[in-house]
Amino acid sequence: MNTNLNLLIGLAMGLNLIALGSSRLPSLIRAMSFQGVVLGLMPLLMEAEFKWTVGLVALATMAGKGLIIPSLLNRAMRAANIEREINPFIGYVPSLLLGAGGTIAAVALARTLPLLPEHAGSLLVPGALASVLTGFILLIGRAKAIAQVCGYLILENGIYLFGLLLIHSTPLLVEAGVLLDLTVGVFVIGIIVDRIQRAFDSLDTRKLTILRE
Amino acid sequence: MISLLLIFLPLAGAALAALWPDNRTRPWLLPAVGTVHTGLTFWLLLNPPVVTPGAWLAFDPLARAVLPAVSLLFFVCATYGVAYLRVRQERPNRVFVALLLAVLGLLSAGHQSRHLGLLWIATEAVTLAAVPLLHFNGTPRAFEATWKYLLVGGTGIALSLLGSFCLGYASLHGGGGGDLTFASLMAQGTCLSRPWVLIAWVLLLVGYGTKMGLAPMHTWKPDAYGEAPGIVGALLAGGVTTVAFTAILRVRAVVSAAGEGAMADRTLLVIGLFSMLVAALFLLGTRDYKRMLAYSSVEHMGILSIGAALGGAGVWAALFHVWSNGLTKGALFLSAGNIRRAAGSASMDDVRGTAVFAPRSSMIFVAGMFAVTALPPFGPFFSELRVVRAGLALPGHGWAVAMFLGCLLFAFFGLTRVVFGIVDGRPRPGAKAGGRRFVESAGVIVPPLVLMGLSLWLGLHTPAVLQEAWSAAVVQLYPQP
Amino acid sequence: MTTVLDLFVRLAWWLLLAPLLPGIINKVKAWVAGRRGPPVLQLYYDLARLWQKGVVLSTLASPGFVAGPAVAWVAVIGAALLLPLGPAGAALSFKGDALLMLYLLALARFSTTWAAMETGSAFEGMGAAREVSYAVLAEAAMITAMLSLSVQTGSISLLTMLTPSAGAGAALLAAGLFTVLLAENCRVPFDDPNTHLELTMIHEAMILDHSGPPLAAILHGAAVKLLLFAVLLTEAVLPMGDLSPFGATGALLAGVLAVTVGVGLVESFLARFAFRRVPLLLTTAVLLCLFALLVAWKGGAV
Amino acid sequence: MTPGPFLLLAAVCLTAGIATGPRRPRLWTGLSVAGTAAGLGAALLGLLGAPEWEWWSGFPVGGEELHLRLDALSALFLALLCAVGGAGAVYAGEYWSDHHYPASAPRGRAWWSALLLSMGWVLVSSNGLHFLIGWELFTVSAYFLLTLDRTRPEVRKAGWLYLAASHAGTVCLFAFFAALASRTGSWELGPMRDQLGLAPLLWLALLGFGVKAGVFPLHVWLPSAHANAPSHVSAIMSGVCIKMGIYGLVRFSGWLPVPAGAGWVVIGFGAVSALLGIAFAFAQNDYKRLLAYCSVENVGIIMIGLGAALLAAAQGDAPWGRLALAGALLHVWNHGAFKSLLFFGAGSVLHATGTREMSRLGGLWQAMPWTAGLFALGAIAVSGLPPLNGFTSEWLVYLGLFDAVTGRGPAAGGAMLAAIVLGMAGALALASFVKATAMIFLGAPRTQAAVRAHESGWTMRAPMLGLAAVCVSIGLAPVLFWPAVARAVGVWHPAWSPTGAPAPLFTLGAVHLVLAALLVAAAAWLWTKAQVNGWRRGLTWDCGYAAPAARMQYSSGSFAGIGAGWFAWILQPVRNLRRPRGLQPVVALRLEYVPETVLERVIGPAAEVILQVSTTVRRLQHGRLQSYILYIVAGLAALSGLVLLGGTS
Repeated sequence: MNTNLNLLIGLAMGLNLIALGSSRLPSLIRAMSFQGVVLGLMPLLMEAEFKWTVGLVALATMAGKGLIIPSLLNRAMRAANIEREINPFIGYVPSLLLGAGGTIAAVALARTLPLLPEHAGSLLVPGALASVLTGFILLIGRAKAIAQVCGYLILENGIYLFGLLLIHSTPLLVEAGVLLDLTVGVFVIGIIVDRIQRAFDSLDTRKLTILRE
Repeated sequence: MISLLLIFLPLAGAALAALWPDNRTRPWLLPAVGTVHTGLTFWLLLNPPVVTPGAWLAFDPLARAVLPAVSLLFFVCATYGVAYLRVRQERPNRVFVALLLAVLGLLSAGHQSRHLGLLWIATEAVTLAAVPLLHFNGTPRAFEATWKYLLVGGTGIALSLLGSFCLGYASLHGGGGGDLTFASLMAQGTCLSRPWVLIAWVLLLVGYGTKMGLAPMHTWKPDAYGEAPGIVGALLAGGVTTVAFTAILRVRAVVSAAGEGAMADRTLLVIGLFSMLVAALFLLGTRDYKRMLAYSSVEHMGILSIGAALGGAGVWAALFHVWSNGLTKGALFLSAGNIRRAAGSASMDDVRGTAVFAPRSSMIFVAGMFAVTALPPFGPFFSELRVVRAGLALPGHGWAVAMFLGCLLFAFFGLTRVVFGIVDGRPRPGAKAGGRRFVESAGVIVPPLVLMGLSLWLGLHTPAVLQEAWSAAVVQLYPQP
Repeated sequence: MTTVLDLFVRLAWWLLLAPLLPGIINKVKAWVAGRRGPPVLQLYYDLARLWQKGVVLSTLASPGFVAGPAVAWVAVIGAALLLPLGPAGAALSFKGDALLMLYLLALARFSTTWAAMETGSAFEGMGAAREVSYAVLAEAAMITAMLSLSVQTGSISLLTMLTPSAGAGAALLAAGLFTVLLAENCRVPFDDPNTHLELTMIHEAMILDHSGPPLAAILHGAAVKLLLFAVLLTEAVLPMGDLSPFGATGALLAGVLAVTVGVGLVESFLARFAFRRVPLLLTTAVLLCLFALLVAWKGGAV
Repeated sequence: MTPGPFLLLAAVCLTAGIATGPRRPRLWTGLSVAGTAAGLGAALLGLLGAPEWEWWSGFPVGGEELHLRLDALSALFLALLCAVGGAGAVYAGEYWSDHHYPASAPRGRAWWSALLLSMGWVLVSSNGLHFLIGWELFTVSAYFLLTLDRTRPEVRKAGWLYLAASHAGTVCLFAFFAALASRTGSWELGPMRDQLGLAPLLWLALLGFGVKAGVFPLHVWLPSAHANAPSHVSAIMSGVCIKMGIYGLVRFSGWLPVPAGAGWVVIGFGAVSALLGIAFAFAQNDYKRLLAYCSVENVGIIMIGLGAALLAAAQGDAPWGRLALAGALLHVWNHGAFKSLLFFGAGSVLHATGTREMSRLGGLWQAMPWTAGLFALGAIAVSGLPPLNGFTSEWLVYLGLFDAVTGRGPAAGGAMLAAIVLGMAGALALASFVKATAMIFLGAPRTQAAVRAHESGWTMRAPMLGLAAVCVSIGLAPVLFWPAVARAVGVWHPAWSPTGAPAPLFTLGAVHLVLAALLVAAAAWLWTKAQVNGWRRGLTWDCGYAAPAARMQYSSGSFAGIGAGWFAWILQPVRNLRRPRGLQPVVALRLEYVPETVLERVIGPAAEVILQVSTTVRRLQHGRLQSYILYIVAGLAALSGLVLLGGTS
């Protein structure tokens, strides 16, 4: 079972790189939502027999990360009819290199950390770290608000991955993680679509620099 | 279960406010709920309940040492809020009132939660609930501030969740049964897996430190405080930050139980001093008196974390400082809000001579400035002096104390520069809020005055019950083996 | 009774003898220049005449213009009375009288400069400014001299300070004190008492507007001050204590005469310095006294 | 009979003064006078041999129980505080009247009472925490008094400088008292000479109190503050407030063990302050700045005395230390008296003419003879001339130093230099005050403002007369005041507890008395003689120049020219010179202004650097969210580094 799980995690890590490399918002959003679905599947794989709590987590995750938020983002994109280019602060190639290097570093680092026997073989920790890193790179390196939201979501996927380590012992904590999606929901609905669009008629955060010092 | 009542009463109040039809009478819900809440907390302060060891939510000594301050601050701000919202008739206040009450409820939850996950959830919820409060003014500046608050704060939240996971995994790895109440984590002690504890500490410190506004994670603060109404600023500075601080205290207790106390104190000391330094440098140059308050708040968060790093006496002083700073800052935020409305701008460049057109608020503002820069006999003087004393009591902390005092000095320079800069002089002609004269009604003057009075009373005659409560909290955080 | 008598005798010595000195100086200068010069008692005649004259007061002058000279006169006489006269000792001697003497001279300076400033004349202002400024260095020199004397004798009372000789540092001290004497009494090379170019004067410039009795008081006070310094110098250098009363008296008289003649000779052979060189000379005086002090201190003779 | 009831009465009166001051000026004056009189009574009880008075109360203030103590040392300063405080209250009634300053006068009365109250509190409180409370309150109330006339920018500037400098000092005191408390385990103060571990703390105290005392080079705030404050405030700041710094030094150098070398440092600071302070004073053109710098000099004299005492105590309690300390403490009184007198005089000149520049005054003695006479008396006293009080105390300090020299101990060298410096400072003081009195009161009026001057009323003259009486009586009868001073010295160092006067003070007093009589007699005699001989008034001769004009008089700048030239290396005068050109020069100008060197040449540049750093750092908050998140990551990295760095616990 660990092998299947690792397969999925590998997939997620690959999606990180795609997200880093994608130069247009729609593709970024697609990568992110696909990663969400993948993450949603994982708990089911980790369980020998079906537990309804776990099922709930899986369902919520898939719904939230895979469907709702991406659709919100797409709607935002359309509402704000912004050009689809991402125009980054950190270029795509550097981002990719950073991401790849980060992934390798994550694997190396994860080896030094003590793990429980049942997690020994799994890629969960390196995967989590890699996604967190990817998320940060996107947050720091992208100008478009929506791109940053995607970055945040990937960061959060990393945390979710890590949470899976605890899903047996403390399911509640992991479920709590779902709350993060709520944050993103607030980002998207509360701020981007209506407000900033109206106030700045743009979603380019480079315009959001009135407040300084 | 009064501790639950403390949480659900405000939430119920929030629901009621959401349904309340009348924009003019709705604000009265704030003081109404505030009164009951404050009454309850002080009743609990006077006769503390017994805490069942495994409880996830309880009015434990730490909550008892801090929550009453938050509740008191909320109450005074609520009374101010009535007058304030009357001035702001033009804006619908349904969301505002409801969420203020919600914030109170969630704050109570955060202060009382004795469970890692629950604590995180409460903090998260407070963060989200505060969002609409920030852009109550509806200006583009306000939205920009909110956006930054959300993204920076959200990152912090995410990191603290990751940290919580790591701590959880440390306990799991140490053979814990997945019970993540702080009590049981502390009970596990050195069984906790050391690498995971270290990682967890760093992540949690950065995460909750972001919420608290420690440099370099403070960047959201000036924007948020600068653009939010004074009442919201007061609650953020005096209430929300304290949840993060108590969270750090609780985690620190676990870490030191795991035998890493020295490391934790070192990091706390360094980040605290760094925050004070950054704040002092910014205060020397800032030209906006509301952002000035934000930097001053960063400075005082630094003081708190330094206090937390200085052992039992230091934590005692820090808890004292939570009270004194929260109340005094409240007075500053409220009077600054008045001045902002009277002058129509928050920048030194276009505000002068507020003593002429807003004499009372200016007086309170100056007094509050002196109080917050440790002028006796106001509260902060005593708490900061105790921090210094605690630092000098520890061997090898002389440099830290010296730096601490130096930062206080430069912060003083900056604050006096800005405050006297706007208070003195001859008012600029025509710098008015929409041409409408701002009246310093009792409703907007008495609350900050009351807060100053409380700060004075806290300093001159610190109530024995509070001292006892703080000592009890110290015992909870530093259990004697 | 005896004390009263003693007091009168002293007063007589100081008041009557003092005006002789300027006369002697002028005689010496005349003799060097090969002139007959004014009679030795000239100053007595001048004083007598001035005392009878009326007074012209500047329209700006306050009563202080007249009070100033009186105060200065009394202060100088008081300082003089503190000084022991050879075997006769001092009229009054107590610990710290040396400092009182110095500060009485300062009081005299204060009141003369004050009186000078009364008239609002630029020349008097100039003179006063120079007087008070150079006094700073002169004061330092005097204090240093007193220090060396008290180190020498382990006392701060003039009577005991001046009884023995200044010991090893005597020569240095003598030179220093003599320079200070010239400066404090406004003699060449610091000042020229009988020039008529006001721009170059200190003391004379200060009294331009005085006349009649006040002027008499000033002149007489100046003479007493000169005598005071001469006596101080003599007693500081000569070992008065070791001599018989007559010897001591003789030595004192001889010393005073020698100093006076010395002043006369200096005035005839030296030209007045440019003002910017005056501080240099005074600093030299300070250093001389300082060396005397070091000699007395490290010499270790008590 | 204990001082307690008097102190209570004083406290009640002054508190009532704070309450009633703004509304009821008359009542306030009464209350202030009554309160200060009561305080003076308490002080006299303490000085005239009442046993040390201590009082504990169960009532906690700031978590510490009240502990008051009045011993001879604090009584000495309390007496000064009450004398000047009362006089100033009376003076202010006319000088800063509601009629002239309707806005600030009421505020001023309340702050005045607050100032007296808090300073008294500092003097009697015997608990570190309470000491600090009083200290800060008195600093702030002095600030608000100083800036009564807030409408004038230069006043605000001076006030801010004062506040900032004081806070810097206070920060040192925070450290000092906190360290004391953490080492002794309690905030209680009292003699603890045996706990040798506390010795290093005295350096902090020296710094903290030195700022308040205005010791060179920590004096930067003092000149502008004293010059720009209302004159009655300048009087109490210069006469009393800076003495609180001295009080702190004396008090804690007496209670704590003294680190080796402290005596040398103190005497060194004293010598530097005495010489440079008066050098700066001599070069000033603003008479209030001149008085302010002169305070630096007098603080220097006091510090010389204290330093000599410390040296003596370090060398087996040599008796000369007692003389020096007695002189220093007596000088505390004397300077308080004559400096307040001088500032009151300056105040009435300012009141009458509206200018602080000596080069715009002159000939005021005709318009305001009282002020002129009293100012002259103060000038003689401050120049340390017999027969007034200034000489008495300086004489004692001299005796201490001379004894140190004749004792040939290790301190002899320092004592020599100190004595010489003292002599030069004295001569410079004389020069400065001849200049000040002459430029203000003598000669011809230089401007219309000086012509239109008028004498001030009795409520302003009476306090000056009172202070003048103090100066005269300390000068003529020092014996009467000796026991008080001797007791204070005994408190400072029990080994020197009161015995007979070690110096012939009685003789000195007698000499002064005779001298004073003779001076008056001689002046009268000469005056009558002149009248008998007959006099006529004429134009100043001025070497025959027919039409002397006021502008031709020697100006303050030219008067100070020679002396200021010697100190140009530190004074750094800024000259603005335009020589007359051509046969008929139209314009010729020579302006000279002496900056506050330490402030403008040292602290100013340093502040510039710090502000540069601040500006650079503030650029980091440039509003770009991406970098904000980068900061978070950086913080994460840094903390991880910190953890791993020393992680091996």
